[in-house]
Amino acid sequence: MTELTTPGPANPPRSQWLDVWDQFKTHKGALIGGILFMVIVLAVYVGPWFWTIDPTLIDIRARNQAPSLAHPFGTDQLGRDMLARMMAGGATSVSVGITAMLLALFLGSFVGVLAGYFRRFDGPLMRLTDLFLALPLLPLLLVMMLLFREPLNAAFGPEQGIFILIVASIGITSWMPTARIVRGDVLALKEREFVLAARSIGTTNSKMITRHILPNVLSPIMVSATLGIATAIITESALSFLGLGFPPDFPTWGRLLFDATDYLQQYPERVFWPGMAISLTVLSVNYLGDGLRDALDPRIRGR
Amino acid sequence: MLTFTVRRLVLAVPTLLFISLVIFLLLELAPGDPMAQVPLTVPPEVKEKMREALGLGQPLHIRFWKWIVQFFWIEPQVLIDHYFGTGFSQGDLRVISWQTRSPVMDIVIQRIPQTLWVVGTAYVVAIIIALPIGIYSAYRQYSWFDQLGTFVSMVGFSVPPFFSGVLVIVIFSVQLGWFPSIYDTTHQVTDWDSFVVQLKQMIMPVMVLALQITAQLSRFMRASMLDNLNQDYVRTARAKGISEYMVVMVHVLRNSMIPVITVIALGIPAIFGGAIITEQVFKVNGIGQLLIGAIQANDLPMVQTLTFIFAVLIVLFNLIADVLYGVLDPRIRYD
Amino acid sequence: ERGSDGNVSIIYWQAPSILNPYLSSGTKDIESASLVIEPLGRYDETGALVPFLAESIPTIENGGVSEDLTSITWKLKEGLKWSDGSAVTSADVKFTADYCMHPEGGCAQLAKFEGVSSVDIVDDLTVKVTFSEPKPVPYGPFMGGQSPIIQAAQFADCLGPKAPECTEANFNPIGTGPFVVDEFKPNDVITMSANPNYRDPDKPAFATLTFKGGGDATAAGRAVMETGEYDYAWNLQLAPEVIAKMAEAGRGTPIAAFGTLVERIELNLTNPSPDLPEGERSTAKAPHPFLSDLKVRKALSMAIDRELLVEIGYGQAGRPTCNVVPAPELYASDNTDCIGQDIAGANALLDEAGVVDTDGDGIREKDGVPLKILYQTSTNAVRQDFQALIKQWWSEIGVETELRNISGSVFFGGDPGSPDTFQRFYADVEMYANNFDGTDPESYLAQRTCDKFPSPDTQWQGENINRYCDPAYDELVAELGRTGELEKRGEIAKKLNDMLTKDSYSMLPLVDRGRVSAHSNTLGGVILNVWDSELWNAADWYRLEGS
Amino acid sequence: MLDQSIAQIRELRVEFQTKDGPVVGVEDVSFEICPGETVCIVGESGSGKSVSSLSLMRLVEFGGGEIVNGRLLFDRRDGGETDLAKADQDLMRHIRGNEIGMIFQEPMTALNPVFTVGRQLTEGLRVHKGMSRRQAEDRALDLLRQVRIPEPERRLKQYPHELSGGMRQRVVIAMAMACEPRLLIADEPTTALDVTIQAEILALMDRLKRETGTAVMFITHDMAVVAQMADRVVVMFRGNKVEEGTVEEIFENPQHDYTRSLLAAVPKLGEMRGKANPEPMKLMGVEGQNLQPIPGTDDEILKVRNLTTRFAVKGGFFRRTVAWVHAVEDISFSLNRGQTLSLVGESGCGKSTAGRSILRLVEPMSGQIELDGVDVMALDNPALRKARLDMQMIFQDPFASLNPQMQLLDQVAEPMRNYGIATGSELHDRVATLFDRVHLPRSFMRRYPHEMSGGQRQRIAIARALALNPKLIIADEAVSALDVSVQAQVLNLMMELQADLQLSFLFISHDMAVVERVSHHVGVMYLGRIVELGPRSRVFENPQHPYTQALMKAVPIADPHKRKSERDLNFKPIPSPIHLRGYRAAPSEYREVEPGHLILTTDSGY
Ligand SMILES: Nc1ncnc2c1ncn2[C@@H]1O[C@H](COP(=O)(O)OP(=O)(O)OP(=O)(O)O)[C@@H](O)[C@H]1O
Ligand SMILES: Nc1ncnc2c1ncn2[C@@H]1O[C@H](COP(=O)(O)OP(=O)(O)OP(=O)(O)O)[C@@H](O)[C@H]1O
Ligand SMILES: [Mg+2]
Ligand SMILES: [Mg+2]
Repeated sequence: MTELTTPGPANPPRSQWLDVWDQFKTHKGALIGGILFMVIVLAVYVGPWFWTIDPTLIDIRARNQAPSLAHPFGTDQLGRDMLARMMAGGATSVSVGITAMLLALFLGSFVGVLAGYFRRFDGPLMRLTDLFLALPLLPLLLVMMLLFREPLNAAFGPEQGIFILIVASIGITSWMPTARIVRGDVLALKEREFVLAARSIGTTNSKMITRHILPNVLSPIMVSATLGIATAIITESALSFLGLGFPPDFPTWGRLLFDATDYLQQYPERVFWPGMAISLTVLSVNYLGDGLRDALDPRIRGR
Repeated sequence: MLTFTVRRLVLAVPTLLFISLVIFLLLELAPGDPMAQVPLTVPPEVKEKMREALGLGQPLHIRFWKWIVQFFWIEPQVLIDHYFGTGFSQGDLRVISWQTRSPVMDIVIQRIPQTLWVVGTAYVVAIIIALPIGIYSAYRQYSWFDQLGTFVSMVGFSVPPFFSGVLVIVIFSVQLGWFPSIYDTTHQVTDWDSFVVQLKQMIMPVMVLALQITAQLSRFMRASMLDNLNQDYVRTARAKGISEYMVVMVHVLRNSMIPVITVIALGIPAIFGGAIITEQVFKVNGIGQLLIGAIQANDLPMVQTLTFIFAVLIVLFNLIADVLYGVLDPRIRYD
Repeated sequence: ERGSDGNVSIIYWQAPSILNPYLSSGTKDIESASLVIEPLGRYDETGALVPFLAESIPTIENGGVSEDLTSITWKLKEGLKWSDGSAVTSADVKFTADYCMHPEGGCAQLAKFEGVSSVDIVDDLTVKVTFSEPKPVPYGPFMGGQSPIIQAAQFADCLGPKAPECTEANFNPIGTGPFVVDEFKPNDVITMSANPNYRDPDKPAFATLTFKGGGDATAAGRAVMETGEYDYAWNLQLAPEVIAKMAEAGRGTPIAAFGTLVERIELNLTNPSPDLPEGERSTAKAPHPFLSDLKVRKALSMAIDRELLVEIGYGQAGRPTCNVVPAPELYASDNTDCIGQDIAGANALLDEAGVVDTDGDGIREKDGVPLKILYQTSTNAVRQDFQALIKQWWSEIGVETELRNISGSVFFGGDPGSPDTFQRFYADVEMYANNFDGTDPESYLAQRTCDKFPSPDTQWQGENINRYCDPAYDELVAELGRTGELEKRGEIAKKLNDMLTKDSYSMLPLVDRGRVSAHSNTLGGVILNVWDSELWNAADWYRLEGS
Repeated sequence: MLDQSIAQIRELRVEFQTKDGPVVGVEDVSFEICPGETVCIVGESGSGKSVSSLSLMRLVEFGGGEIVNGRLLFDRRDGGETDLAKADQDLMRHIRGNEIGMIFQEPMTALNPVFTVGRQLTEGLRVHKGMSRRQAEDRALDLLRQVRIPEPERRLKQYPHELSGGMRQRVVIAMAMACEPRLLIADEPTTALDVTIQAEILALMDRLKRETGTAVMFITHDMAVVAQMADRVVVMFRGNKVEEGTVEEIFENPQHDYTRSLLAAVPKLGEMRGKANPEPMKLMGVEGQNLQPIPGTDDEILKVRNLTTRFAVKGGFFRRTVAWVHAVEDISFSLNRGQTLSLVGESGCGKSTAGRSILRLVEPMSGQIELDGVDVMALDNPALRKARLDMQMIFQDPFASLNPQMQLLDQVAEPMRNYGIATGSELHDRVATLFDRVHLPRSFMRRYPHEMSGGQRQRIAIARALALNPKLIIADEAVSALDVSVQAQVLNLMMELQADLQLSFLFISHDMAVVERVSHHVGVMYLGRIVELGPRSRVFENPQHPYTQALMKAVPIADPHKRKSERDLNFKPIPSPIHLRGYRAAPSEYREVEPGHLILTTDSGY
């Protein structure tokens, strides 16, 4: 005889994040990407604890050495250890990537949510977004560099100062796509009945945004986030190339790569390391983003 | 539709004015000096003289006004004169570059051909490559082709052009000697042989640029195709007994192209803006190189004009993309 | 034979933006223009004067320069023609002077005409330049690449404020040089062809010339030495090993020559401390707490290994120097005592001076002020390598160094509002390179007199960067101005040089920077000249046989 | 009978590969369809109806399904019998559209939005019949006439979004009929449509079937539709066929338990005839049901007078208001404590807007709303928020009205948190009690909406509405999206709550049968106005307004003997509610035909 009562769903109740993790695990690329990214992050931040050579230490007798036990990645034209420089550079690049992304993300989500949620902010905020889109990145960066470098240097010291500046300039010039996407999603969400339902049970606007809107736009935000890290790292390296980024004595992957392209034929490994590091990071982060998007999208997760 | 377009056009005017003011102020506020490249052997008094000759002594608002007039009133007249042989702009002061002491616009116009040749071709090539890749990747989601496409496009996305550019130069120019490493902007295409020469010198910069654009576009195309492949109308089309090729290439593609086309349209200002790094690497000397050169030399009129042209293009293509969206998608009609 | 050797191509990694040296002082502009317009005389590769448009170089001996040193009379060669076929006359020469000396013109080469009171036409081929006071070296106007003769007819309407508007003339000047401009694309490329009216009927050997600009030194070097696309590449500021590697490819040869450009460290003799009120900071009112001590300065110099600096930064294109005036021979001091590095000696010197580490933090103190140095320079890879090295050496003598670099456009920009200009010198030491124009160092040495301090009163303009002030020095400079005899001038100049360097250590010359260019192995006749335009003898270039 | 069947499905088993392993879509189904016959497949959602039909078209493969077992014998037009399960896609392409036509559920999405109707209609013709463009267009025009679309010439050049839902569905039907297929598969062709349009479409299909002799495989979950259409019925339950027979057999003598419970759950129009008060439905397999009628009270809790809500249409260069959508126009009614007032009407007539206006979720333009003595229209924002304590809403789509990212516990607790009514363990207890109230196990509290079935989700929505102990609940199509059996359960639950808690419901629905079951009073809306208002029994038994009468006629009745024919039906399309600025809507005036039974006398637009 057939059972007439409806059985409950097969899987037991469980936390949403476990679900996300389950879905994430099935995405092989994302898993590898995630692990790789973790390894890179560990290497650049924790690495210096184990590889204690000072990246700025000049050992003039050991110039331009090929990889060896003493210098696994070789040395540069002043005899500085490339491994140490790669780690120091990575710490900067990855920090720039992550912080610039966070800043862009924050700005983008903030503007996007405000514009999407509050009708009266929509027009002005979207015009603002247009304005920023129309402002060409390069001159803007340049001007910011020139304008704020000094006060920041004075307030935070030269390295922190320029770091803040670069992060801010990358962040400020790259939040617009996120804002647009988030706005679009919020506009669509606002039409969903659960928002109306929440309003009818007396949810205030701020609660509405934090409880209902934000969690539901998380997935596009996360994707922007992973893309943002990659773009920020690449933008930083492009800035170094144009001579607008960190000062030359301050290693970043972009700078190391740029400096090494002159020596492409003599010491190809010097190009290889930073080039590899940038590509790997971007790749891993992109795969991570792909996986996260799938994992965070309830439509896909629900399948 | 028409009202929408006109409305947006009219609204664009204050936006542009505001943008121009912001650009102007930003650049004016930036420290740095057009005299910085003058050798130290030139005495300061002489430098001061030169600075005055550039009109740097005047107050800000006067210069802004002057620039606005020159840009919006005189330059268009020059253009008209150029095409119709009239004499409206006779004797008017045009926007003069500090670096070359010649009208900014003339140089910009001079640079446009090579920029379009290289960056434009790259864009076209990228589109031609990216769309099929995106379509096929989506149709065969998670197949090895899709995986490979994803991987390659992400690598393409992650390699900075100053690296890939130098790499291809070392391989193809230095080691193999196939292509020139320096772009010859004076080269004229007159016959088949010279066309081959042009092709040769374009291949490397175009490929380096196209790699990046392809990477992004194909991802877009794939996502858009995926969205549409699961739609109900696809099932309806199949139920009609239409061949799979027609289903994908007619029904799905047409719908998927709508967002992609606007993305492509929004990318067009970047063509005119040039590809700064790639131009630099291959010495294409297009608009991008002009801009970075002007920035380095603190050639304010040039930087202002270029950035503003760029802003105009972005605003314009934003509008075009919106209108296009309405044209392509019958559901969206602005009124 | 003229035009028999086809095309020659030149690449400059800085692109020329104008072909009128009077409106631009950029080397790229002056040198590209030198193919088209020529001065009356040039300096050759040894720094000697050779006549170009002039019949001969006027001197006191041949009567061209007046005994009282207040005038010089130039005589043009006969039969000279502009490229448009018209004759070159003394009116053109006078016009050139009028053009540059116009009060509203903003002429970039005005300094060349300093002290000129009048330029008079004596006859069709003769002009006389009169100075308001005696000029021992009267070869400023019309001499060298910066001061070529322009055609009066072409520039007649371009005087004063109208100068920048004459785009056609500025981009395509009619000249007497071996080539004429076919097309000028600013900041990109110039195409030229042989001047049909060039004075030597057999020259130039090349029918056409391509002058490409832009990119970077690496690419330029590569294009000449590795791929062979270009025949001549200018100023390859590259790491020595990169150049060596390129030369291995066998298509081109790097060539080097030395001028007067000296990379140096300036020691601030005034106190740049931000604690001082504005107006006293980095001015004569506040002497530097420890750099005002000669022994400290000397110790800093002794700690530097200049040979290593050269090896790393310049290779073939540099040599260690202890002089601000390293050339020409007549003026160059034989001072070499700073070359060898002596850390121990420097430490001993400081100990002896009582500048010792009193609080055990590894940094010496003088009168309680720790030797912490802010070391600034412009942003440039080689300079940052230098900074890193020197910081390390100084740390070995108990001096702590903070490094800082500033974008060149700000550092050298001279903006009185910016705190970062090299003149303002809000740092303890700074590094840059400087040289003098032509072969005579008089005005260059005169920059270090007491009255040339940059200060708030002068809007921070002034050339005495390190605020060195010695009445004896000022006196000697004045004497140099009164001396016409070459031997004597040389002696005084050497003395002045030594006062600045080995006597006072107020500045630490590091490297005598030469210039490296490269030419294709098939290009003959290249003679690298650092005293004038590198392309000064392009008329003599030719294609080598068998290639 | 077997040898003349046009299609036979034998032991069909279809599986889907998902990440949790294979899912069986259809377990074991066999039936056949004869020429000229309509076979209805019924069963609740997820029972495998669509999968069976898609298998027959071999379209399941594109959705990731696989026919693992069974045969699909199809009698080709040229006489040969083919096993479609083994046919290759080339052959299938020839059969699809040509010999088997298919109509899909969602007319809104079944058409490609970027091609004109004409283009989509002619496509199949040109592929299968090798027609030229002209010929195909002529034929398309013919087809559009056959399905009785007004102005067929114009339609050809229009895009799908320019047509109404009913017209779109007609286009889809025309498309499926284009090549005169021998078998027509209709997968819930009317579920998304209004009753009036549904009636027309059903009649249309019936006529076409008769005229062309096509066999029809009709998929639906609506027993009333089955009664209208079917010759034979196949009942499916969780991937299996549980019963098969002629309509009469199935309706009059159902064998299987499931069929019986299904039939019991269907509210039949006219069932409540003669009863003054609503009473819960008798359900199969539920013990100890309280089937007492619910009388309610006479104590007025909600009074609405002259409520008008309009939406501005902006346009022109300055984006000024150029016109108004008159969504709700001058409606008045009142509702008593413990009673239910239903608003019925076609899609777009303003039911939802009326409901939302009362809660002031959309701002009304004018009118009075009085809730238990409180003048809702006069409240400022904080006071309004307070007032919403007394009135709550349940929305149509149980999935859309729950936040997919929140646990059920939090969703139900949210209103109490918002008003700070309870915290900590008290809150938890109250939520648990609410779960009990709506008959959900407490263990569900930590689940997410996507882990629940549709009926369970709607219970959560009800629990959430109950959390604040409201006096009034506005149920906006609260059961429309649910399967009949689930719908019956939810309706019963609502009535139970009403009886226990003296709740008042404003019940919004387009389903006349449901409305008849639950309401004390009924208001029929048309184009923003209430055209007829009165006690349920009077309005249903004695409809006076012509629109109400037409509506009643359109409702399919779950009785195979009461079929309707196309001729009975004659609906005008609803006129546009958009009027230019400056248009003055006339006030609504009513005539009392019986005590409390009002009829609109002024122009309603019908
Ligand atoms: N693409 C798919 N992937 C996985 N499972 C599927 C897929 N399509 C259908 N199913 C499963 O097959 C079963 C039958 O689905 P089917 O669509 O035939 O139901 P139905 O009877 O048509 O329901 P409804 O009335 O809701 O349309 C369901 O359990 C469903 O979950
Ligand atoms: N936010 C809005 N802006 C503009 N017009 C609207 C808005 N909401 C509803 N309308 C219009 O108001 C009219 C009534 O809509 P409403 O949603 O109340 O109808 P309904 O009777 O609930 O229909 P359904 O049964 O389809 O839900 C429709 O014409 C609709 O297009
Ligand atoms: Mg179905
Ligand atoms: Mg509704």
